[in-house]
Amino acid sequence: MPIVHNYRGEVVRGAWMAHDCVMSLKVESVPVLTQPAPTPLRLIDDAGVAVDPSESGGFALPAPEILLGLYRRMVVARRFDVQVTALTRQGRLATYPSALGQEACEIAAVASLDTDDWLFPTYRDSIALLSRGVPPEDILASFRGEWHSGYDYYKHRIAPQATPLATQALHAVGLATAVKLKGDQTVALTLLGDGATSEGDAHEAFNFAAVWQAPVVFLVQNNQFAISVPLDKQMACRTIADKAVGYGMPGYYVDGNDVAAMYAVVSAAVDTARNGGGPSLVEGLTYRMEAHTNSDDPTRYRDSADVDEWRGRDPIERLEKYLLSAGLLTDDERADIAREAEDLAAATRECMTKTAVIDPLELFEHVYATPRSALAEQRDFLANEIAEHEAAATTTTGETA
Amino acid sequence: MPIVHNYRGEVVRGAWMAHDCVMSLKVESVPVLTQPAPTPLRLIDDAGVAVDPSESGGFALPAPEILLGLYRRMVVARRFDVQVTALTRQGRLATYPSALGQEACEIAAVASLDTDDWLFPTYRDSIALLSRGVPPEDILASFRGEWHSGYDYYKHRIAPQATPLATQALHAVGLATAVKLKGDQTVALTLLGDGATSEGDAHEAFNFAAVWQAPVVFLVQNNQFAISVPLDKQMACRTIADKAVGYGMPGYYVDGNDVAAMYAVVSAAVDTARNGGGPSLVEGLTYRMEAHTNSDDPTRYRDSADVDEWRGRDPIERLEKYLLSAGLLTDDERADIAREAEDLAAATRECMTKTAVIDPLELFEHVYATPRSALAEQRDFLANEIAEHEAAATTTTGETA
Amino acid sequence: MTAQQSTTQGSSARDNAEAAPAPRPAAPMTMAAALNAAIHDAMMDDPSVVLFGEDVGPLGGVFRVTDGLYAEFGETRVSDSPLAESGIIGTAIGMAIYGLRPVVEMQFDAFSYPAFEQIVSHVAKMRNRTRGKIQLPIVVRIPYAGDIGGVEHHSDSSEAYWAATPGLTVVTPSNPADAYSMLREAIASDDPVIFMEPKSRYWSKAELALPVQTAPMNKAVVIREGSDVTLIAYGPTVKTALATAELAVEEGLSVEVIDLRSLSPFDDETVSASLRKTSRAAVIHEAAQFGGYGAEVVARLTERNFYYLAAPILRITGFDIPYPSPKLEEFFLPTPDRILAALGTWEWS
Amino acid sequence: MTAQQSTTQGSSARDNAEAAPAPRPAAPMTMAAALNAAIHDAMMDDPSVVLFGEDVGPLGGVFRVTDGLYAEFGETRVSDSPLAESGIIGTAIGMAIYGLRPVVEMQFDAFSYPAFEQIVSHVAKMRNRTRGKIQLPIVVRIPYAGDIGGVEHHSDSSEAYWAATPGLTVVTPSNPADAYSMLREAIASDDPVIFMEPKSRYWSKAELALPVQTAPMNKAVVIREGSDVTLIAYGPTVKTALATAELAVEEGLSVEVIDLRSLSPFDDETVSASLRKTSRAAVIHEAAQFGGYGAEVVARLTERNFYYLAAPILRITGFDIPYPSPKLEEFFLPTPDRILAALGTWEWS
Ligand SMILES: Cc1ncc(C[n+]2csc(CCOP(=O)(O)OP(=O)(O)O)c2C)c(N)n1
Ligand SMILES: Cc1ncc(C[n+]2csc(CCOP(=O)(O)OP(=O)(O)O)c2C)c(N)n1
Ligand SMILES: [Mg+2]
Ligand SMILES: [Mg+2]
Repeated sequence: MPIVHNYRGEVVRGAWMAHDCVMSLKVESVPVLTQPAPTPLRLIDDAGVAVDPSESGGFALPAPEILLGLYRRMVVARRFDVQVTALTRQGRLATYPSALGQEACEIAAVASLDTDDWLFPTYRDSIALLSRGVPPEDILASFRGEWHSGYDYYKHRIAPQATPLATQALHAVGLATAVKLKGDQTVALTLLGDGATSEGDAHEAFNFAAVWQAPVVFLVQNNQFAISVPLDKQMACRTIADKAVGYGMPGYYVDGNDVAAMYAVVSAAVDTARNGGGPSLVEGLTYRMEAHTNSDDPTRYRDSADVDEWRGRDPIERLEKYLLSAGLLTDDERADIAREAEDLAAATRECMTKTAVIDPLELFEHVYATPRSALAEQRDFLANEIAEHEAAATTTTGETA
Repeated sequence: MPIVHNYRGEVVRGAWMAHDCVMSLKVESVPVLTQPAPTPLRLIDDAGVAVDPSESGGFALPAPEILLGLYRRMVVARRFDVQVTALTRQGRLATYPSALGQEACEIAAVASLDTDDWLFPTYRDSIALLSRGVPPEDILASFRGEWHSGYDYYKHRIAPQATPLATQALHAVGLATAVKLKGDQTVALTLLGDGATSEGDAHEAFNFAAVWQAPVVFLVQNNQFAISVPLDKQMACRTIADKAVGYGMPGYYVDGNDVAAMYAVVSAAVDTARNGGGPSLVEGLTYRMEAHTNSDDPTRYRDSADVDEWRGRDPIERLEKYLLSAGLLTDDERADIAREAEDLAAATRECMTKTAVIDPLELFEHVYATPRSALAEQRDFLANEIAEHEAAATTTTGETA
Repeated sequence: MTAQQSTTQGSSARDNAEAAPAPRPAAPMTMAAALNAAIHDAMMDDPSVVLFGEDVGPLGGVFRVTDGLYAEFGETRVSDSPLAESGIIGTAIGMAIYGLRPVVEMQFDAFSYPAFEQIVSHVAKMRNRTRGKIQLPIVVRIPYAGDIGGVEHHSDSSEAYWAATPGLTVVTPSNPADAYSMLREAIASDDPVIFMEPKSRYWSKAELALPVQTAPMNKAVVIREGSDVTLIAYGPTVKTALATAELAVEEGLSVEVIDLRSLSPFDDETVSASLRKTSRAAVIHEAAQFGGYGAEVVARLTERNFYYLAAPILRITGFDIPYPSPKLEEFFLPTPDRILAALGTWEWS
Repeated sequence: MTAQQSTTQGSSARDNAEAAPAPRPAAPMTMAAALNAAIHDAMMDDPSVVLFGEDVGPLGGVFRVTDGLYAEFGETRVSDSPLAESGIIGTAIGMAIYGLRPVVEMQFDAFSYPAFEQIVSHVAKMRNRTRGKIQLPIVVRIPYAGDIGGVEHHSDSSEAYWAATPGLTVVTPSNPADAYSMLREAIASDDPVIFMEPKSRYWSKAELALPVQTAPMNKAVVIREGSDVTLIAYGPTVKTALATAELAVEEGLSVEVIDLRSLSPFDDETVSASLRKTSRAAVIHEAAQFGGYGAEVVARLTERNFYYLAAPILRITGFDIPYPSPKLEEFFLPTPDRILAALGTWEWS
């Protein structure tokens, strides 16, 4: 375990990957990692076998009930994701970016947060919303094209799913800074993609967070693609966790398909933030199993062989193997989880049968808090137009009747 | 000297500060550094004494004639800088950002480049232009408010001095990439300030350069202030060189007031780039001795004590001490250098007596390569207006006569 | 903070803003000082108001508009941010979501461009995106326009970009009293406000007894009555318009001058009323003409008052070129002479 | 590269562009395919043309406009960049300084906003800044506008921002033939060109024998003759305008339709001539009306043709709100019905 001196002469014990360049790290709440970089931290291996503690960088395997909870949430989340993808293929949604294969990252993120904490997700992270309690119909409102976003942000403490890449990371840092100014205990966690880390906003977010020591966690889901662009065309450093060095915050390189490791590290990072230890960057190395969105064609840019290889590292199967071999998952339990998943899928299909009718005049309602006469005129104009069309329609039907 | 394995299993020997996180580094042309971070690399100490080779991170002290040349260029450059600052205080220029105290960085940068290489400077780097052969009147054109920029870019291979922070770093990367695509041997060097590294453009420039392995050198002059904002409000990592880690390029942390070290490191980085070794980030730790610009008041945000302390680390005095003690600087030589400096100062004052008359109609000439009738109309309008005013003026004089 | 508090973000601040401090004795005050007082008083009244940006702390801003606030309110409420405009706006958004009311500064308006995405895609759209559930009471202070002998990038006029963006409120004062009153109102507003400060007027003085309250910030004001022609100006060109009106007297021309104050929304009522009275109008701004804000002024006024117009509405503006260097800006800026000459091109039957 | 070569950057490319390949047999072709062919042919003719951006390589772009170019020209001339728009424009500037002619893509126009500073402060101003010594022959391709059922940020119309920026040339084709011809001309131009591609027209087809050369890209074209009213459209709304003209026939209204093609510069000659003939005009665009491009069209046409106008020039545009979600965009977009209704509001004496 590397020991280095920072320029104040203090001994600093480093975090995963970012070792000897980290000075803002509060070690109390962050277990010390000992594995040689850059093998990602893993607590349960591909075969579903628990990693020897000496290899687990000081992170303990989460308790059985936690693992069971993570398993349940992943299974349910995947069922939802698969269901929505199917509905999208049927043309029932405008678009849906699937998180298939990334359940460990998404669920670990949500499971690490308290109810008062805030989540800043992207278009990719619908299952994180689901797992934090957002009803399917509210999640799907935007993908169905009903409105740009459709859930209760303050109730769930979840910001709107961001589309402009990396922009939400700055919002998370701002919120976390406000928390600090007010002396609250809340933590903000933001999800980013590997590609998004190339945007200037990611850099500014990392840097503001470190300078302001904001209680924020940056969880980068490295699914190895930005639409069609592979990681090696995105960056030249070894891992995304390396980037933490340049901000003076701890960087963690974690097996993103091992929900046990993801949960252990993200919770530690959340604790660090909550306890005044400042921001952390966690990289979950995973893989995007589906197309970028339904309108994408991955065969143009990647081998199905790679996809198959990663299917073998499935985060759910891996944990399932472990739970079974450890005798922690009973058949009743599995049946119960399966039932919950199917009920959710049914509910999701069900909600798609109801088309939320949105009054087009609402288009003018929320642009400003302060009413504007010009907008009122335009609303009245549209109201008139609609009325006339309806009138025309009825007369025509009248005629044809 | 640290040895690490990158994730391809290759052994990678690292560079200053950025040790074990660097994988794209071509070591052949970069001496290996052994000093413990984060003492900046130094070849001649504050007292003007050469550092013991075992302490010099493998960098050799430049040859006497090179040191003498660097000394001459620094003295001459400072004389120019001081002269222009004086002229600005007299209100003869719109503004002038002085580089007083930063001569080692500025001159080392220019001295490390071949004539075919490109320099991408900022408003701060007028003495770098001077040292690369740009005539005083051409440098001052912009600060006198005659035109936005006033020299021959392709002759000197110097881009316009950039004002929007960090934007020029991307231009340098683009030019360097074009060089690579064409198979040329040119290198691009860009100057940045410590504050500019916080901008998203700096991040994008570092990352594009590393991914594209562009022949570019980023020289950050860490003068410890962004106008009034000190470094500790700008970043939380130990040094700016740390930032190189997150891009997979070598980062060098150098005493920016030791021109010998700056020259040794920057030349090595330029060689690396020229030999296909990709980009490097060099931090020169220095201090801004003057106000940010003439319109700034540093007493509002920093102690004169700090300024005095740094005056004691003056880059010119330091090298002078060394040269004298080493018997490399004769009285004749000094007199000759002083004469050159005074001649330049005189020439600079002289050029200020000539006011370049710029035809206001030129305002319409360069906006587009393709002529526009609307702009022609506007030019004619202004021409008319000017003619009428002159006519009016002459009649008035006529009357009063 | 609880959802309860969150959803009621701002309203409390508005109440506070109304509970203004006791009047102080009148004193001559520059626009810069009036802006400083407005921020100061808002921070006194409302603990959720925070201030940050580049050099706004100990230095007090490059124009000294935030002078003394760091000393008075301390690091937690007034801070120098890292040097990144997108970061400044992006973090302000997060703070606003949590219930703060950030007042941020873009040092010069050409330096607001790195923040363009955060402003246009989030500040402007967040409220609409969330069906009113999240509002962003952010004030973005932008020193703009030229006539200060500034080098390149220091004299841009970016108002056309912001005014063209639905979701933004864009206002600009032309005098110290409005500077104070409008900035107080902007900070108290639950809508994000782009607050454009005319650099060349920072040192203009007026006798003020604070807290002064002028017309609502979304209203245009007729600042000089006239009968022959309406000059429509805002920010730095209001002074030019008034000077023109003076000059016009000699030529027997009665000029009405309107200070728009609010660029978005546009006060159709006030301006159309004046236009219907005079039947002639010209709009004056520093920014280039093509696609500039004046185009909207001409277009909407012509649409609404076509049959009242005796002549086309003129635009007297900067040329369609980048803002010139200091020694040439005099040729670029609209002058009273140029404006009078333009009015002379009308057929005056 | 020598200063000699550098200072003559571009001209060689222009010559090359003129030496166009031999005509190919006519074939039905989508606008996307025509754009693809234009880039392909330009790269064939001029080795200094390079293409990069997000997903433009092996994927061929999210709209497949660059399909096959990576395979044909290889990594050195066609490459996927890291995901950063400011980086894309900023590096294109450096490449252009060295004599290349970069063609870059902003994946959707809301995603050009991170590059706003590089475009407005450098791409637009470099030539003027350097008194013509450095020119930037860069083409920035921007898929814009809506009507494709896109989620938020995927249907913006950003033309007003670019058109308001001196130094930029802004053009937009409405059909496959123009798409090919104008993109070839844009790539050959020594000025930076913002090339706006109407997404909703990508799949519109036409019979083309390449290389096709249409009117110069800075010219507007009367695409349908009429005598009663002039409809001014561009990009996605040209189709709408033509449909309106058809519908109008039944109402005995003879509608002339102009496809602007060039937003900056604006072709005053062609448009004013039409307006003086019909004495009535309306401009149609998707973008919000307030501060939109239509304002400039109305303002300059009114200034130049006031005494020829029988009625105010109308703007039929999107509302002053952010672009709506897919299920509501139909209410936002100008339709032939809405346009006809607007024309009906005129007094037709
Ligand atoms: C600023 C910006 N530029 C471009 C896009 C278009 N875009 C949407 S997703 C995407 C790829 C993002 O990749 P990554 O960050 O790895 O996230 P992932 O989709 O893999 O989850 C791109 C380029 C965007 N949404 N925002
Ligand atoms: C994008 C942008 N934002 C703000 C400014 C205003 N500004 C000019 S210099 C400066 C400080 C720059 O500090 P640093 O990068 O350390 O360079 P130095 O002046 O110390 O050489 C600032 C904020 C600018 N020029 N560009
Ligand atoms: Mg990805
Ligand atoms: Mg500095």
